[in-house]
Amino acid sequence: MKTIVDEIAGMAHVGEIKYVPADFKPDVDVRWCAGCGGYAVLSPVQRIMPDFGIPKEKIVFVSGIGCSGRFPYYMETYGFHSIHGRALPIATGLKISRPDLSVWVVTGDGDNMSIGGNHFIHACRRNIDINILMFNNEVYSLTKGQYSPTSHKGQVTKSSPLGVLDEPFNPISLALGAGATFAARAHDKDRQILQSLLERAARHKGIAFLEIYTNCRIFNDGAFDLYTSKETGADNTVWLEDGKPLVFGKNKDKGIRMDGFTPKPVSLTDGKYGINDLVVHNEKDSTLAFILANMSYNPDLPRPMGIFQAISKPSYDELVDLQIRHEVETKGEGTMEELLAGSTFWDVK
Amino acid sequence: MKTIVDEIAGMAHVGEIKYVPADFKPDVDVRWCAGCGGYAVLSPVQRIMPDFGIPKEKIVFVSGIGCSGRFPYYMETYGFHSIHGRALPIATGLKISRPDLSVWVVTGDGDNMSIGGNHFIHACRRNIDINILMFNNEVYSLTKGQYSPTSHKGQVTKSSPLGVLDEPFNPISLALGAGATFAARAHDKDRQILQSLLERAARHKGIAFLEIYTNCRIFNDGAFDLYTSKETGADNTVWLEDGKPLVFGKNKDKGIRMDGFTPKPVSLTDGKYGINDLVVHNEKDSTLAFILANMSYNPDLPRPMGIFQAISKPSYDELVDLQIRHEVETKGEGTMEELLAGSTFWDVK
Amino acid sequence: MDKIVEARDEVTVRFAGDSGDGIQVAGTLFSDTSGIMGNEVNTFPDYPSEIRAPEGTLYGVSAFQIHFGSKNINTTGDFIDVLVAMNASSLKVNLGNLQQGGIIIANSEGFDAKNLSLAGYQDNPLLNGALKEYKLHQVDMAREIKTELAGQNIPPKILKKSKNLFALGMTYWIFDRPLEPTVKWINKKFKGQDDVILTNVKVLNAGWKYAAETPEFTKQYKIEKADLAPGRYRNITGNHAVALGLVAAARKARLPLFLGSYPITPATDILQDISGFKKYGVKHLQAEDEIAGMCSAIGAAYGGSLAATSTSGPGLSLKTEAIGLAIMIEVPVVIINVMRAGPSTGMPTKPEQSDLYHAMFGRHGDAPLPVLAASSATDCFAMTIEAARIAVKYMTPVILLTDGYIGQATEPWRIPDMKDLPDLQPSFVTNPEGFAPYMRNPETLARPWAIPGIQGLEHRVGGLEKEDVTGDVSQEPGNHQRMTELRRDKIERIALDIPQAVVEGEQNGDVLLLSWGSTYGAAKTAFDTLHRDGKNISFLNLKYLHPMPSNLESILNRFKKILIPEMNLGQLKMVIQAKYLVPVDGLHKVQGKPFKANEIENKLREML
Amino acid sequence: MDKIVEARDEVTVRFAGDSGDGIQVAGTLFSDTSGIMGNEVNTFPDYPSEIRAPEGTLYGVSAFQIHFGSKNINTTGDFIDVLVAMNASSLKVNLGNLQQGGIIIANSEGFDAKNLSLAGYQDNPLLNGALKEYKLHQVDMAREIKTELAGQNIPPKILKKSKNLFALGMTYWIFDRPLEPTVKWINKKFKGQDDVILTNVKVLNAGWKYAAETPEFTKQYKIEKADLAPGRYRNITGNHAVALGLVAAARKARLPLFLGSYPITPATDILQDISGFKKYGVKHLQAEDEIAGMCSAIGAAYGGSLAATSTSGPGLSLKTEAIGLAIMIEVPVVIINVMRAGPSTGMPTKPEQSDLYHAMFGRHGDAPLPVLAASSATDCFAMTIEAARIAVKYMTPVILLTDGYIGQATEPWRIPDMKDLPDLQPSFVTNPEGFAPYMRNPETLARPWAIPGIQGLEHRVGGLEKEDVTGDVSQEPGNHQRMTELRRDKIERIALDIPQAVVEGEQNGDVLLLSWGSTYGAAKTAFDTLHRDGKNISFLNLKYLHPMPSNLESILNRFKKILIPEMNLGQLKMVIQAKYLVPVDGLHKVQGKPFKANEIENKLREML
Ligand SMILES: Cc1ncc(C[n+]2csc(CCOP(=O)(O)OP(=O)(O)O)c2C)c(N)n1
Ligand SMILES: Cc1ncc(C[n+]2csc(CCOP(=O)(O)OP(=O)(O)O)c2C)c(N)n1
Ligand code: SF4
Ligand code: SF4
Ligand SMILES: [Mg+2]
Ligand SMILES: [Mg+2]
Repeated sequence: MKTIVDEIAGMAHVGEIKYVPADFKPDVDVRWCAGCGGYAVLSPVQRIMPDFGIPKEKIVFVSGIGCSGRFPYYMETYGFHSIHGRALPIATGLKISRPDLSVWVVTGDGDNMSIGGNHFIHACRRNIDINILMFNNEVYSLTKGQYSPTSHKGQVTKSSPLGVLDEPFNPISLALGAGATFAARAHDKDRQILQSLLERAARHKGIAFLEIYTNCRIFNDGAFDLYTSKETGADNTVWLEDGKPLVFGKNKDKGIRMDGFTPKPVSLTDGKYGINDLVVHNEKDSTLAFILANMSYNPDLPRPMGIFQAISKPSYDELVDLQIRHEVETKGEGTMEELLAGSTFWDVK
Repeated sequence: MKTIVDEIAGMAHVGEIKYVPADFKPDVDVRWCAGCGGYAVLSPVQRIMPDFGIPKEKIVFVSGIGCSGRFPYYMETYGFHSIHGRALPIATGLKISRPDLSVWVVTGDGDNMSIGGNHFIHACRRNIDINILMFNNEVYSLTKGQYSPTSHKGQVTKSSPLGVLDEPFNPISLALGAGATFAARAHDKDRQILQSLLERAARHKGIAFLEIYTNCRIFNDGAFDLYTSKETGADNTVWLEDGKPLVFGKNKDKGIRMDGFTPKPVSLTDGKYGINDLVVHNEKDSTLAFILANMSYNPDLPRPMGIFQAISKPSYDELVDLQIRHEVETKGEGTMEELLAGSTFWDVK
Repeated sequence: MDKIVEARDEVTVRFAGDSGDGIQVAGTLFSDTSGIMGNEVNTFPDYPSEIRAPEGTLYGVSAFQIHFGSKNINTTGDFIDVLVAMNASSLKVNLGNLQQGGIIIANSEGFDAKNLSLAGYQDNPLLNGALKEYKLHQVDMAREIKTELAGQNIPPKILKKSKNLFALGMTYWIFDRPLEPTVKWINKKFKGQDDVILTNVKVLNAGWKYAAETPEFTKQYKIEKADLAPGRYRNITGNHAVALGLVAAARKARLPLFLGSYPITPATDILQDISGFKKYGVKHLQAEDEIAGMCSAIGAAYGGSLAATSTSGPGLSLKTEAIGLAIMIEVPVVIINVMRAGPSTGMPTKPEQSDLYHAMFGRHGDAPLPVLAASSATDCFAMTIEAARIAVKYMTPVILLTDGYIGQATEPWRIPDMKDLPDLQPSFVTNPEGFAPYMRNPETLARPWAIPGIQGLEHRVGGLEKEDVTGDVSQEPGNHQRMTELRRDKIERIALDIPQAVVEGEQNGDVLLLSWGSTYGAAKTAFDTLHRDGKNISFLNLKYLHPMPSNLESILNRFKKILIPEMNLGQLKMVIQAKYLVPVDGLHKVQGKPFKANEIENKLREML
Repeated sequence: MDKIVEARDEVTVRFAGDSGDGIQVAGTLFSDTSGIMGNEVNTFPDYPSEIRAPEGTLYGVSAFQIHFGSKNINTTGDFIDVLVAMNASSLKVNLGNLQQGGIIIANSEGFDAKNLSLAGYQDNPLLNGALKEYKLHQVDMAREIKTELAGQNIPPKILKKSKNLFALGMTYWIFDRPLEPTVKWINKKFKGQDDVILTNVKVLNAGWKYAAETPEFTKQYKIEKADLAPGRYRNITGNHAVALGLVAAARKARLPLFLGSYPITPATDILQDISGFKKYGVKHLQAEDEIAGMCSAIGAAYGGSLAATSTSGPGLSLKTEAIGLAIMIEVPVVIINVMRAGPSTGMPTKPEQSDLYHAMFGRHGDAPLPVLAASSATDCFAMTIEAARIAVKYMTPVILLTDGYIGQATEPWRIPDMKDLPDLQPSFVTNPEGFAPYMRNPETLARPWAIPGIQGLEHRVGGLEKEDVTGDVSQEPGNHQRMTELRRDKIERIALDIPQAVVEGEQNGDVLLLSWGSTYGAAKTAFDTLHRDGKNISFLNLKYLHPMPSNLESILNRFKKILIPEMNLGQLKMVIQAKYLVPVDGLHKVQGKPFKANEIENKLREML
């Protein structure tokens, strides 16, 4: 049976689909604090939207609660500002029932890793075709500064005046451990790369998890300076590029070499090692992805940024449609009559 | 202030602490189906209990809902049969407030990985000193046979008559990705090893996650035969032993070799490779742990069993006590008077 | 020899035995046959809560009860006329409900030393005269089958498995039922295994023959056809009826169907049925938990599906916060709650009606929603469609309450013609002209359903309070008051769009018996009895618990006394008192068992 | 020049400005000083819901209101006598509440073109006579400060930051308050930064001096001491009072304290306070979500701690299922719910009383628990201890309702002596002799608290229904009925263990004004006014919502009319009608703002 929704999903876009970033800016004033990292994510998202040639009405941004949760109000598409931690299951129901839509989830380190943790790992496991943008500012901002599951040990916040005792999550490791097919990390200071990663995430079929270090000016200012500042950034991060050796440092003079299974930083200038001794990144090698994710919180090593893993598997929503199509093709579309009658019935005259 | 609970926690055990396994068997009849894998876990647990010299009254078994959830009724200790998926947060509150107790959680693949998934990853992250025994039968048994997050793709169950579409969790990978310090896998057919792993888990300080393949005779019979049967087991599993090379096969004639980051099965008889070419297991190498966990669901490779990782970090409950002690030592125990008065007060005559 | 034939207008038969004895199959076949014979039928399966309890134990007893007749049948029968007991424990557990002088068919083989001790019998009740007030027939079924099938050596496994058919055959003789429907079923079930088919059919006949030829069986009972409306019939449980109702409702609304659920006893059937409906284009998600189940339904509803979630008590509790979101963003979601005995895990396999409070009031904030209740297995179909109708027309989540009793009980159901079902009117908008996400339909107060995919309707919704009409986030004090009242008024208006309450019996007088949900059956039966006795009594069954029918207040005020029997400690009683300020008498049974008609009847006699 | 001094028995001052203007600090200092001067004080902070809204915007206005006097003060003041407006938006937003002829102190610098347009003023209200009904004082504070501190060049940052002290100084002159307490605070706060201290003190004095020397300031107001019970006092918010109450209760019970919570506005303060109490031996868990918060509390309670969880609406909804478990296993947990405006996310920073339904009825199954409500900031301390007393004595979870208003409002609080607080009696057992986990205390019906660590008491508890006395899992029908009734009776008996309801004014008559929770302040004020006018009216404040005081029914029956003002659509009204079958008039304000006394007063005048 053709449903009303089939008809709507099938509607042709009137006019040519040709957007400029401004088309994705609703005329509301953005209510993030001046200097919030959120702005640095919002604009590239608006900038890349036109590239996909997807009509606005086919795009939905779903968010949870947190400063990040306001994101949908700032996108001139369909938007759903849901409840704390539940953006993913809502987006999942939406995507399964409406595979024609491009579904994005914008969330925070608390929203996605604390209260929403279960939905996150299950979304990764199912490989549902949703793009997750996680604003990681390592704090609960909307509630004015408590620690989050990504806050570092010892961090002093309003709810940890004596220092956090918990080990933080490594979001990339968690995503990979849960089976995510695409996992990447970016930060709010390098628009260039952030934009390219947003593109890759958007084009990935299946779950695409993008962790974005997003500075909170008010409650955790400078949390990522070591990795993002002009002075220290280059020496403390290594950008992962598919097929390229892991080189880092201000003057690209350092690299990562594997010593057994242990990644070690080496100098490329002291003559001991050369480019060819370094690990070459491979987005399709899920073991390497684990190794790189795992090195994230090792203070002696630069923090990997970029795409840890990008492998393709059929997405859950695809499989649902496939299973239905297969059933209908093999058994024929079911009629209500046979469904209601069941296997044993009789007639009363 | 010394509390009533301090007094109780401080009570000396009357008489010598000398138990036999029978002391841990309450006189109730076990209500699992004949032939349920649960029995194969229950008896070794009862068998090892005496070894720790912990008085019965200091031991608590907490469970969720599921066939596995009945476990506490079968242990002559304190027991708490809680609600679906919540055994861990309950055990966490108990352990933080009562570090003097030995706290065990018995759960299932649905209880722990589906509804309880968030609590599971957070317990791993916090490294709270709890032993988790997860009965993995790759099905929801108590509710009579629906698929679970560990059911394999295509599995036909009452709620997946056309086959499961989800990718299953790899529980060990998930645990490691969440930061578990101890993660191991056993099955119900090898009592010997199961018992030794139970011992190791029990003695581990911090979170100890033990996944146990437990056959459900009624709703998923034989799910693990490939790994557990006399005929096929040895060729399809490799037991991880610290410091030992990964050898497997009925006649110990095969091994695992690393080709880059990719584990490959090799023959030890065709002259190409010898023992020294094989990966040597190291419980302390968390990168290796990831590699081995990741190889679990690769059909060309034997399934690793045993301890993937066992590293020591201070447990959350320890840190809580430490922080309190440090505060009291540096600032002195607080008096109610100063607490109630706060910083600004005045007197009315 | 010839035997007496006695006519009866209703009879209750109960098959009881070990989980392994095929009791549920025998019972289902008996009720199918009775349906096919044109009787009214009402059945209830009674499983042990353990998956596979040890053989012969008291807590391992499985039973299936069939109440059928030529007259209107609304319960599974207060007392048993014929008890088939395959072993000692099944006799012990069920004897209490056997009629004075009722018939016992005991499988003597199941009364050996082991079985007796497991049942806690000192000596054998079949031999020590303990059962002399009853008509006891003991048969060693295994032996009878062996002799009957002498020659062909039947493997003991088949032997054990076919005993239920022997017992069934005997009951067929007693109630003069045809064997064909069962033979048909056997042929279908064991298609390809001709020897198995042959054996089973032989065993079935053997049972019939045994009763026919054994002199102790002196009497046959004849139960005439009930006068049922002509049409095609089937037996159906409440849970199956809900699943079918969801699919039918989606068709009538021309919407795709989405179910987001997590398994839970006794609601799991619904999820399982739907998961098998792929060829009807139905989509579903077995979610990671109930919260995700509800949230995925919200997402699907936002996308334009007829969205539903099915659960029981503990799951409903978990959905609480998400239901509040659905109320706030005003999307339709059908929430089916199959009530079980609480609180907490309670008694999962036993029915109760104690989730009414939670359905009505269980949300933070002023967050009203419609609450409906189904009265019987077959009523579940109609009420599911009704819940969907209200949900899509008023853009609101709706809770439909059923329970573990009607959810698993079966009744013959007259299969409806899709043409005769109401058309559902989703309030979609497609025209951007003057669109605003919270501009309401003046009649229903529903906001428009503006789903993604429609060009020019791009907008944002969410859980924060929003401005009337525009839907923009707003904290303006007057707006919050207005929106809170609008959300309330929208639900209360539904009272104008539901059937008026109907009183059976006197339109005013001494006692009004008010039932809701599954208490309908027992209450109706009790009412019929007393009314036939000419008592001044009236009866009203309430299916709409919030809002309630607009004529209810005036009805309540016309009676001196009101009795509400409930499987809880007085939840509807409390709501009715709060709304209408009339005192209500309660009858509260919280035992994990439905009311017996005579329990209600006795209470009414006290009051009259 | 000399100025008139006018005596007043109560005054309301409101500081308003940009989030960055240090409004909250100024307000807090003013109220501390007033407390120290022996006035009764009631204050309320009014933050914007955005963290840092853009400067000068209407939605970025931050305010702090102080109502103080020589008489009994129960509200934060209906209308403002003195409004300090640091910019145009803060004037725009607050003018509506200013008294006829009230005083405005406007920082003219905050009324430049940019600020005016952000506030949506066409032209400057300070100049166009729009404010002529008020006493307007405009001051360019920055300029005044500069001239005052001429010579020493103060960095603009300090300048901007110290303006609030200048304004504070002015108000101190107007109300003739001493500067010392503030000077003391400055010294403590900026310890070590002498220059900052010096500047700030100078600025404070400058403000005082400016008012003293400016001729337009013709009048000073004198507010006498209130007659307060002698003792040591401090200002405290409801949230802080709850945190202190928990620690005090644990001491009086000789139990360790455990709090398992998840941050949520407006309850987060409680978690934050507790997280800083390590040196008092307090333990807590910032859980991954509210479910874990509640469950960890259950685990700690099972282990013998005084366990608590703190949350607000959405969090309470999430705790629903776990609360049911606590009811079933019968362990004490104190659940503090700081109510905010719902449903769903609603208006998180605004107060409401709409979680009463959920607290009373929001659980599957028949699952009653005690529900208490605190009436004021200081009452939160006493009621927290009371909740703990009931929880440990009756082995039950208890819900204490407060709200975002009293949670954040401050009052002077007479610091109690620990000796004067009630001792709590946990019902621990330690003797295995005849122990059974569900053997009840015949008086309280509480089961014994048998915690791990006690040799010989090893036993199992859980969410399944259990046998009376033994606590073994049981599905026996009669047992479930008995246990369900026992769980109900245990809670209802608490009615005998709580204070009787007290009626102020006539003991019977025309109208009974019934308040609960934070409506107490406005209701009491309205009652006092009308009672002083000799109206036939009575007042009752209800702190025990379930069970209710045993004398309530007879009281309610003594009045012709009953009015319940609530910040919801009539939740207590409905409960009272259900329980006592008396009609109740409701006054329903759901605007995210507390009642004004005069709103209730007007309603009462209508009714009289
Ligand atoms: C059920 C529920 N619990 C708690 C809250 C309060 N709350 C709102 S946002 C938030 C955390 C936000 O942290 P994060 O996700 O990191 O977002 P950020 O504000 O840092 O961007 C919390 C605890 C809520 N709104 N709902
Ligand atoms: C809140 C809630 N949801 C659902 C259920 C129903 N339920 C009980 S056990 C279970 C799954 C059990 O699966 P698993 O954890 O694998 O245990 P098993 O029975 O297989 O040992 C479910 C869904 C419940 N009791 N409570
Ligand atoms: S509080 Fe932090 S995260 Fe939130 S808007 Fe401000 S800067 Fe951004
Ligand atoms: S159903 Fe399966 S898991 Fe449950 S007791 Fe029986 S065999 Fe064990
Ligand atoms: Mg954050
Ligand atoms: Mg399982």
